[in-house]
Order: sequence, then structure tokens, then C-alpha cells
Amino acid sequence: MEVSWEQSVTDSINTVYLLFSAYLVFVMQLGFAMLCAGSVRAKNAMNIMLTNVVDAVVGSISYYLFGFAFAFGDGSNSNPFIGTSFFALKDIPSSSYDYSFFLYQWAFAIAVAGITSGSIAERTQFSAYLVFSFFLSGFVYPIVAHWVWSSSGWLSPSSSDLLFGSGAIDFAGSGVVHLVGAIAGFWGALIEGPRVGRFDAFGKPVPMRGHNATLVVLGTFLLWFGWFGFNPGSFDKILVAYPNTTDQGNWTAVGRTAVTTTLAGSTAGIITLFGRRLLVGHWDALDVCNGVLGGFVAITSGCSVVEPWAAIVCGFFAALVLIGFNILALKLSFDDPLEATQLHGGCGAWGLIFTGLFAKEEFVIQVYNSGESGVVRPYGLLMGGGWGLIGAQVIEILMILSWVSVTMGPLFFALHKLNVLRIPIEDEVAGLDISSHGGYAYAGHPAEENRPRFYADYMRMQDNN
Amino acid sequence: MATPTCSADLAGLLGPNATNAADFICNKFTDANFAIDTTYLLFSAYLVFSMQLGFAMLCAGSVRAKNTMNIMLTNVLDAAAGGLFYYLFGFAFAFGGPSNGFIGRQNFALDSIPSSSFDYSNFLYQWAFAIAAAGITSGSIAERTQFVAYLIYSSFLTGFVYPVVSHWFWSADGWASAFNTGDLLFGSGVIDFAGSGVVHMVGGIAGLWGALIEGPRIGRFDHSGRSVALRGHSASLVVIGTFMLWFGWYGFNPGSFNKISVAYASGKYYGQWSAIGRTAVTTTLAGCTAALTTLFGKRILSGHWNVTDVCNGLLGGFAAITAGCSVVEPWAAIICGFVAALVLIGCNKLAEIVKFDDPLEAAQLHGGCGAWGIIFTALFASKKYVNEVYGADRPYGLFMGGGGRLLAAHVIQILVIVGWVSATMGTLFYTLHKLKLLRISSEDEMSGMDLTRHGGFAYIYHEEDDMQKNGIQLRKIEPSSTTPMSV
Amino acid sequence: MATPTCSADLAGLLGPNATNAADFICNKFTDANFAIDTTYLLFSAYLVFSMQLGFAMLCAGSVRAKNTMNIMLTNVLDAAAGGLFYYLFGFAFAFGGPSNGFIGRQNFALDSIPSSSFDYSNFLYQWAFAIAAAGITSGSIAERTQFVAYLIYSSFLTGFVYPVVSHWFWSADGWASAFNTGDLLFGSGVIDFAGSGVVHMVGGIAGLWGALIEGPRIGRFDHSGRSVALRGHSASLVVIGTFMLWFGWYGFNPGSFNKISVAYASGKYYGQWSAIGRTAVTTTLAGCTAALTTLFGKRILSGHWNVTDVCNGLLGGFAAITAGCSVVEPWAAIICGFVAALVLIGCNKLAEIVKFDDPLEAAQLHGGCGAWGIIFTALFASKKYVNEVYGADRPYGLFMGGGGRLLAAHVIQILVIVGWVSATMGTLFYTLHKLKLLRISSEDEMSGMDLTRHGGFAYIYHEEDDMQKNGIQLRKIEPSSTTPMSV
Repeated sequence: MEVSWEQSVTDSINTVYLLFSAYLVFVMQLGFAMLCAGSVRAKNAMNIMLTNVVDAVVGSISYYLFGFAFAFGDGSNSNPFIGTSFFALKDIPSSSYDYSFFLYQWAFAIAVAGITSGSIAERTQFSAYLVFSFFLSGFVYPIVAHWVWSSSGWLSPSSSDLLFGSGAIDFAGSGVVHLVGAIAGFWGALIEGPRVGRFDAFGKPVPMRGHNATLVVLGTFLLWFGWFGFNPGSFDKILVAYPNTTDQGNWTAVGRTAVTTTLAGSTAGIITLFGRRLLVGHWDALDVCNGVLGGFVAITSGCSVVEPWAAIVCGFFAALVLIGFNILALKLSFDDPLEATQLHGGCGAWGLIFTGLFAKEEFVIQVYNSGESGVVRPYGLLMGGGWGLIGAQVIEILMILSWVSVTMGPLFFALHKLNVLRIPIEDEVAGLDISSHGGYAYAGHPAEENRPRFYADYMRMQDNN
Repeated sequence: MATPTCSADLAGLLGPNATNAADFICNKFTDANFAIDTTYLLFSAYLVFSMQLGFAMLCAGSVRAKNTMNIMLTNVLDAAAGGLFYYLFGFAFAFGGPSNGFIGRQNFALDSIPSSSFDYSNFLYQWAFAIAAAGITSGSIAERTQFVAYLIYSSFLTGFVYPVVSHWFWSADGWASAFNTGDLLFGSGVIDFAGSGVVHMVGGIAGLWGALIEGPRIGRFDHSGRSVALRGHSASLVVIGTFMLWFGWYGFNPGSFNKISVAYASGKYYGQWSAIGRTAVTTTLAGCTAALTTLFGKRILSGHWNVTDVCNGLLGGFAAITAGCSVVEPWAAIICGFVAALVLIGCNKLAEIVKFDDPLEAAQLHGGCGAWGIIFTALFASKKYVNEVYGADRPYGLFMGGGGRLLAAHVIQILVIVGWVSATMGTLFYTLHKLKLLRISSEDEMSGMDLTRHGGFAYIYHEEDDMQKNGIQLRKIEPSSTTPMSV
Repeated sequence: MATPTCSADLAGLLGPNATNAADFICNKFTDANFAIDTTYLLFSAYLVFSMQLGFAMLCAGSVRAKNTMNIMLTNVLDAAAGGLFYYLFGFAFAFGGPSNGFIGRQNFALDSIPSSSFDYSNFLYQWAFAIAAAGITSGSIAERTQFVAYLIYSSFLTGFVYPVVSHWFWSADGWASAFNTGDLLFGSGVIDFAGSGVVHMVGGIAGLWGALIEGPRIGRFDHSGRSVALRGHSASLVVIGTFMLWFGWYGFNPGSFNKISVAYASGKYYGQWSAIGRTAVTTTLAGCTAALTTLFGKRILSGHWNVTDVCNGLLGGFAAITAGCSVVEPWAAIICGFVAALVLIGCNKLAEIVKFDDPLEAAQLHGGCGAWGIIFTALFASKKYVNEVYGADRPYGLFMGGGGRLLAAHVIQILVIVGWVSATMGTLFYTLHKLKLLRISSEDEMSGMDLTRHGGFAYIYHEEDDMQKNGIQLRKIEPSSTTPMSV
């Protein structure tokens, strides 16, 4: 009686917590859509929003059919590289995974493709987009998730034999989610080359501002809102009491995670504000938005195992990393309309290093051994926890870099060779909305005579010339 | 949550002289369960409420800029007026028991709430549903309806028509309700879990009559009868709206369980919490399949990838799965979504042929897909899940070998809803039409209701616009109205 | 949640040799309760945070296009800077106990948190409140304030002024707090449940001084002194903002209970969960009534149905009910909303007469309706609910027969808040004004701050704009800049 009551209450509390966290993470998809839509030019708004809707849609089908199985299908015959059971949710719910867990992981999977779609915005054929989105969220991402998050993954901090006795601590996915999405975007943007007119004849960068800053801010706030599900939600369970503490348990750690997340993002936003003020001389809202997101990306890996003050350090450097990478990208005339590569890649990598430096022993044991006494784990280097953790973190970065490069790189290159990657130049100038999406996103914005207003007009123009 | 049995059982285990201890412990259990269930229900209600924002943005983006203020005002008022009317008598009509099978008659103005059966959180949750129904209808008659007419039908719908339907199918006294303790319709009752029929079909049919009686917008079909697309003014708002609705649907479908801490077999990892997770999964899959089907279907039909169509397809899938979300397998949800997309495309083609103009396709989407969803449930409801959710030994899906009684009940449901809503809302709209209160004058329609009724346009990107109000400004706000395309 | 008593009682019931069993069982209860309460509090905090998005969109939509970037930046910074300052000392000033009645002085930078009284989730929840206060003020001084001035007052408000007020009325040490374990003000303490005074009046009064010292925007009142409406550039954004605020208010008011698993009488269906549901209902009803009243009131006054007015009315109703949401009956909430709408309309008329220009009506809305809400609570607080929420034998509403002591305490609260905020923020704004740091130059104001301070306008709907960057193109971004009005 006693036990069964405890079971049902525990399960229902944890499910409530996990489900609503999953819903919050899902909101991030809306955030991405608005962020992207606002950051591109009006003539491509429909295209980018469609890609974001299709992320969620394609992602859910592929993740249901095999993505979840690749990532967490560590049934009887589990191997450290790839999962092999639970295809199409067969045998779910099991004692280890319930439907709510699948929903939560699905919300993560669709976020990855959302990151990449930003990097290759405004110049990619929609069919190419469909291909890579399916491949990324259905295969490339789940494999990485299996390595780091599944109990049988070879990098996982909760597996039986830990890498360097530690395993990589990537709590909510600075590497698994953000770095993966960013590297994929990097290859895409690199192979496609910059947008027409992004760099003038002398290679000087020409700013291309998005068409609607309000949408960018809307998107940023929604992402912030969703991040409260992304980071604290990754505990999966809230009703886990820590032994030999009074009144403490996962509920404490969950709250702390939300606080570190907030502080990192806030610090990064403020640093970016003043940094950009010094560099460009005006207060730019869009830079602040990117800064805030950079801070979140960086803290995502360590949010559960660092002190709040460390989160401020994390955010501070994340802002500098972001600014640095953006300058670098301009020097190399690398064009990423949403700075997704710099933001999710650079700050994501920094976040993994940061965790290796600042993870606190007590918190690590609480999170990964639910606070058992007598457990010894490596923790942050600067906290005196030795090299085991930072080593594992570096390994994770390198592995993600190479794995995504060898999978997504060739894919984009193949698409490029088949001429299905980039749109023809006249379509790019005219805008994707008119050429492939049947009209502009905004009816009733000032119409120039030389400009088609509907798909039919566009076809007529195409025939004329 | 079975308190008496709990303390009885526990007393049995603890020994004869521990009855008080047993009571003490079991009361603690009950308290915790109440807290969990209320937390769950309240946050679900908040999510459902956020669908109102979704409707507002979807409508705003799908109409022309000159009518944005009007449509958004109607959506805000749905929520506001709905709150008052549903508080005063809507909830009483719907759930006020004990009552007859047709309409409830207790708990007016939340009298004697909280009771053992209903708490404030239940009211809040049901209110969020009620305003959703009115939100659906306002889309169908957008851009050409007088505001007064809107106020009248909206209060009538939320205050009377919808509550009566929900009483039939959801309250314990309803004549077709699956929770009916007395005699179940065909020994089965209608399984309309979250309201494909109760909410979406009601809203859709009401919109159908409204749009039918008003006739199409000026310029929607040219003199030769060819249909002319009057595109909405902002796809971004449509996408915001769609995602917010998707977000809210996670409160709409899984939330309809009302309680989460219900163990199906004591001490197992499998319980109502799993069923709730499964409901969220089926919802997601149905919507996604429908969206993909629409994406490719429209690509084939119209030759381009259209985001607004995909959004509508997505919502169609959701509207369809709503009835059966809790009692079907995930793979069945994929079938549901696929057919829903085809139904939607078909209904839209049909609407064009019969020159029926619904600016948001609300009648086709919520009416058509809602009806399909009800049928789908009767076909694919799985035995295991029906027993878990609704109690043992019920008829279940035809294709799952459960016989035709569920299907019969569901056909009855569709007919009854169509009949009831037509009889009430149809008459209402017709009367308003006869009283010349329904449709605005063609001049107002040409120049846009925002200017003529709502004191100005929704957008001002020009400095001088708010200085004078005249014809020149019309072109500034809506430049497309100078082009033949959209007039 | 009283753990020791739990195990003591249970041991008593189970017999002498069952102490360990009792402890074991009760610890399980405690863990479950912690988990439930934290889940509830955290998600409420997230909802309150989403109000920041609401403020941003509301502000953005209510200003002219040329100042959108500026106002949105201020809203993002409210959240960001607020997070840092509230972490470093704001929370310590507000809740750091043990301390004196005026200001807290423990827990700087979350030192020694979690403690038995505060967990991280409490901090997060309070942070979300703090940034809301700053968000209110930024609306009042929109479109004409230097960004530096904004940075200064914002950090001062979130870091010092607001925390001190919240310490007075919410912390266990506050001299006017209803939780004060020592001597209660008038034996009652102030019942400002979710902060009509602490949050809304503080923000509103601060905005009042800012807007007063800066003076109206250029062109707001013409030379003959007639008021000229400077309408916001996008009603859609206003509606988004309003709905997001409404959504967030469900975290703001019901969330202020902090704990949900508190049984008023163990084993009954009625407990804190019901009170929380009731709070959500009263909140909804007050807002809805205020919205409807404003709709018809404005229709009579101005002759058209205006959506932005309805949105403001709605928010006014929420701001008013915030103080009493947990201790009044639903029917009283309707009265509250009705009067709040009249208060708002009155304040707006007054503001026009005295030529006070507040682009978002924030001072009128949050100041005026907030003050009314405090009075309202003192009039209608019901005995039963006050005892349940704040403990037995408290004075309650005057009209409910509870005597005048509560009213006296609340009048004191209003005076004290007005005095404190005026003394601090008023002085601050005046100093900034004297230092020429407050208001931007009239050229900047004419051409819009986005162009002069934030590197470009928020909207680009023209193709060639992003091709070149030069003087000609500036005119293209903002067509109005070809007209003398805005150059």
C-alpha cells in the first residue's frame, strides 16, 4: 500500500514536471521561427518560417520512427555507439522510459534542425532543406545524444564504465544540441557561400539587416521562456530526495539550474550591449538578443553543476566569444544570416570547457548519483577536481566536430554537386517567397511597380525574360 | 484517490488498533493527490487559454490589414465576454448536476463551488474551452460582419449553445455522455475525449451558417465566378498563431484527463501519467502527419510550398485527433492526420466550387476535420485504452474488433450536433440578417472596418497617418488596394 | 507540510515502538510536498517571466515605429540587468532575514540559500516580480528618454526601491507585513497578496514622476493645447502583449501562494488548491469585467469600438484585483473590475486635462487601478478566506463587517508607497533632468531614436534598403522622413 502510493505520487509528480518542461521546450520552436523570420529580409520570410514549421513536423515523424530508437534504444543488446530498440515507440512505456520522456526528447531533436536552418537561410532550395532536416534530426543528432545521454553511451556520465572515470557532463546539451546544429550549419553555409551582395566587390561586408526587429525580440523572449524547460527540465525527475541533507533534493537543484541559466543569459546580454556600444557606437537591441542567447547556449552544459556566481563568469566569456567569432566570420567573409554558427557553435564549445573548469563536486554527485555519500567523481579543474572531467569535455567537443563534419559535410557537398542546394541567382534576388512559396509574407507593404506581387506575376516575369 | 478503501485497506495491513493511523496516513495521501491534480489541471487550463492568443494571431494574420483591429477585438472579447457569461450560467448549463440529460441547472455563478465533484480549477478549465469555441466561429465570418452581430452571437454561443452540447457529451448526466452512470447510449456513450465534436464541430458549423448567410466577401469571386485569393496581410502572425495553438493543444488534449495521479494498477510504473504522455504523443503525431501531407499535397496542386496551407493542415490534424487522442495508438494517430489533411483539402475544393467564402477556412477545418475525428475514434479506439480511460467492458473501435455500437453512437453525435447548432445558430444568424444587423455596408467593407468602426488602422508605419484620416491615407496603409488583385 | 508534528502525531497513533516507521512515512510525505510545491512555484515563475514578453510587445506596439528598437531594448534589459542586480542585492534587501522592519540585510548574492525558509525557486519567482515593476515604468517615459537615464533608473528601481517596498509588505520582518510574526500593523498588517501596491503602484508612481519631469512628447499637445493622439504603430503587437500578460498573470496571482499542497483540513477536497483555483477565477473575472466596461464606456465616449482601449481596460482590471485576488469572492471580483475600468477612464481624462503624457497610460493604469485595488481589498476581503490564507482572527473587509482596521492599514500603505517612491525615484529623475541626462534632443525625438541611437529602424519592407546604406536610403526606410514632420 505504502509503496504503491509512493510510486503513483512519484510518477505523477515527475510526469507533470517533465511534460510541462517539454511544452516549454516546444515553445522554443516558435521562438526560433520568429527569430529567423525577423532576421531575414521580408522577401524570404515565408521560406524561413516554413522551414521552421517543417522542422517540427518532419522531426517528429523521423524521431518517432527511428530517431528515439537510435538515441535511447538501449534495450537488451545495447552498444555504446547507437541504440537499437524502441523503434516507433514499440515497448514504450517501459520501466525506464515513458511517453513523456519521448515527448521531451522530441522537443530537443526539432530544436537542432532549427539552429541549422538559420545558418543557410535566404539562399537554400526547400527540397535540400527537407533532405538535411530529415537526416539531421533522424540520424546525426540521435547518435550524438546516444553517446552522451543514454546510459550505455560511451561518453555518458551515467554509464557503467565512465570515460576517464568521469564521462562528459553535457547536462542539457551545449554540445549535443547546440554544437551539433551549429557545425552542420557551418558546413552548409560554407559550401553555399555568402548571400548575393553580402560582400561587395572588394570583399567589404555589406550589412543586411533583418526586416523586423520586433519579431527578433519576440523570438528571443520566447526562447528564454523555453529555456526554462530546456535546462531545469533536463532533470527529468523532480521528486528525488538527497540523503543526508535536510529538505533538499532535485527540487533544490532544479531551482538552482533555473537561476544559473537566468544569470548567465543576463550577464552575456549586458556584456554584449556595452561591448557592441564600444565597437559600433550605438545601443543595438538585436546584438543584445544574440548575446542573451549566447549566454544561455554556454550555460546549458553546466547549468546543473555550477554555482550561480560561476554562471556569471560563464555568461561574461560567452559574450566575448560571440563577439570574437562574429569579427572572425567577417574577416573570413563567412556569411551566416543568424550568426547561428558563431552563437551555438562558439558559445556551445565554450560552455563545455566551462563545465570542465567550474563544475562543483557536491552538485555533480547530487545530479549524477542523486547525492549518495561516499561517491568520488572528477569535477571542475579550477575547483580542484582534476583533469578527468575537462579531458572528457574536450573529447566530446572533438568527437562532435568530426562526427558532424563527416556526416553533414558530405551531405551538403553532394547536394551542392547535384545543384539542389542553392537557388538560382535571379530567384535569390527576387526572393524565395515569390519564387517558390507563392507570394510575399506581407500583403500590403509598399509595392514597387517592377516587382511581382503574386506567384502568377512572377511566372509571367520569368517568361518575359 | 479512493480514500475510504485506502484507509480500510491500510488498517487491515497495520492491524486492528491502527485505524486512526490509517486514516491519518490516507488523508495525507489524499491531500497530496489533490495538490498534484490541481497543479496539473490549472497549468493545462493556462495552456488552453493561450490558444486564445493563437486564435487572435491566426485570425489577424489571415485577414487584410484593413480589418485587423476588428478581428482582434472580437478575439479579445471572446475571452472577456465568455468569462462573464460562462461564470454566470454557462458552467451551470454544462455541468450543474444533478440535472436532466438535456441541460444542467445548478451552480449558477459558481454557487456551492467547490463541491466534492467540481473545484474552481475545473471551472477555469472549462471556461478556456468555451471561449475557444467562439474563437473558431469568429474566423468564418471575418471581414464583413457588424460588431453588434458579433457581440450577440458570441454571447449566445458561449452562454447557451456550447454549454448544452458539452452537457450532453461530457457531464455525468448527459444523455450521450460516456460518463453517464445510468444507461449509456448504445451501452457505450460517445467518446469525444477533448471535443472534436463538442468544441470544434460546434464552432465550425456555427461559422458555416454565418458565412453562408452573409455570403462571400466583395471581390472574393469575380464576375465570371472565378475565385480570387484575398491573401492575409501577415504570414508571420499566422505562424505565431499556429505555434501558439499547437502549444495550447498540449493543455487541450492531455489536460482533459483532469487528474494525473491515478494508478491503473497500484505500484506499477504504468498509470494515468503514461496515458497522458501517450495523449500528447498522439496529438503531436497527428498534427505533424497532417502538415506534411498538406505540404506535399498543396505542392502538387498549386506548385509551390505554402506555409499558411501547412499551418492549416497542422491545425486540421489537431482538430481531428482531439476526439480520440486518449484512446488510440500512436500509429493510428498518423492515419488520422493523413486523412484529416485530405479531408481539409477536399472541403476547401468543395467550398470554392459552391462559392462558399470562409476567410480562415474555419468551417472546413474545424467542421470537416472535427467530423472525421469523431468517425476515426469510432474506428480505431483500442480496447485496452478505452477500458483504462472510460472503465471496463466498453465497446471500442470497429477496426479493432470492437463492433459497431461505438460507431453508431458517434454517427448520432455528428447528426445531433449538426442539427442542434443549425437550429439555434442558423436561426440566430438568419434573424440578424433579416434585421439588417449582420453584414456591414459595401462601402464599409471596401474601406475596411478598422477605419469606419474602430477608429483607425492597426498599423502606422508613416508619420503623417495619425495626423489626418482621409482617402490618401487609405492607399498608404493598404497599398495593395490600388492594385486590381485584391479589391 | 509540518514535518515534526506529522511524525509526532503519527508515532502517537502507531504506538510507541513505531517512531522510525512514522519518521519514514512522514519524510516521504515531506519529499512529495517539496516536489509538488517547487513544481508549482517554478512554473508559476516561468509564467510571470512571460509577462516580460508581454510588456515588450505591448510597449513596442504602443509607440511609433521610429522608437520601437529603443523601447524593446529597454524591456530586454529590464530582464537582464534586473537579473544581475536582484541576484547581487535586491533579493537580500527584500527578504534577507533576520533583519529590521525597514530593509533586509542577509543572503547577498544568494549566500546561504537554500535555507529552511527560502529555496532557489523563491528567488526566481521574486526576480520575475522585480523585473515586472521596471517594465511598467519604462512604458511611461517611452519615446523621449535617453538610454543612459534608462539604465540608471532601471537598476536603481529593481535593485533598491522595489526590494525595500516588498520587504515592508511581504517579508516576515516587514513593519507592515501581514506575515509579521511580531506586532502586526493595526493588528492586521497589509493584505497586498500579489502586489497591486508593491509592484504596480511602485512602477506606476515611478513612471508618473518620470513622465511628469520629462514633459509630453513633441506634438502630443498642439499649440492651442488640444491633445493630439499619437497612436502606436501596431495594434497586433498590443494584442499579443495583452494576451501574454493575461497568460502571465495566472502565474502572478495564483502563484503568489508559493505552496499548493497545504490542506486546510486534512483529507478534505477543500484546501489551498481550491484557494489557488479561486484566485485564478477572481483574476479572470475582474479582468473580463473591466474589459467589457471599457469597451462600452469608450464606445459611448469616443463613438467607436477600440481594441487598444479594451486591452488597457483588461490590464487595469488585473492590476486592481492583484491585491485581493486570494481573499475575495468571485462576485466581488466583478465589482472590482467594473470600478477599475471607471478609474482608468477617469485617470486618462484627468491626464489629458493636466497635459500629462504617458505613451502607455502606465501611470494611470498601474498607479490608479493599483491604488483602487488596495482599497477594494480592504472593503471586500471575506473573513473565511482571510483566515485561511493569513491565519485566524484577522480583521477583514469593511463591507463584510470586518471593521476599519484593515482599511486603515491599506490607506497607510498607499500613502507610504507614494511617499517612498516619490522621495527616491522623483529625486532621481529630477537629478538626471538637471544633469541633462534625462530627455533626448528634439532633433533626435523628431527623427526617432532608432535611427539616431540604435543604428537603424526596426522594420525594412523595401527591397533595396539592405543593398546600400546611405542618406537616400534612410528616407526609404522611413518614408515619412521625406516629409518635414519627422526630419
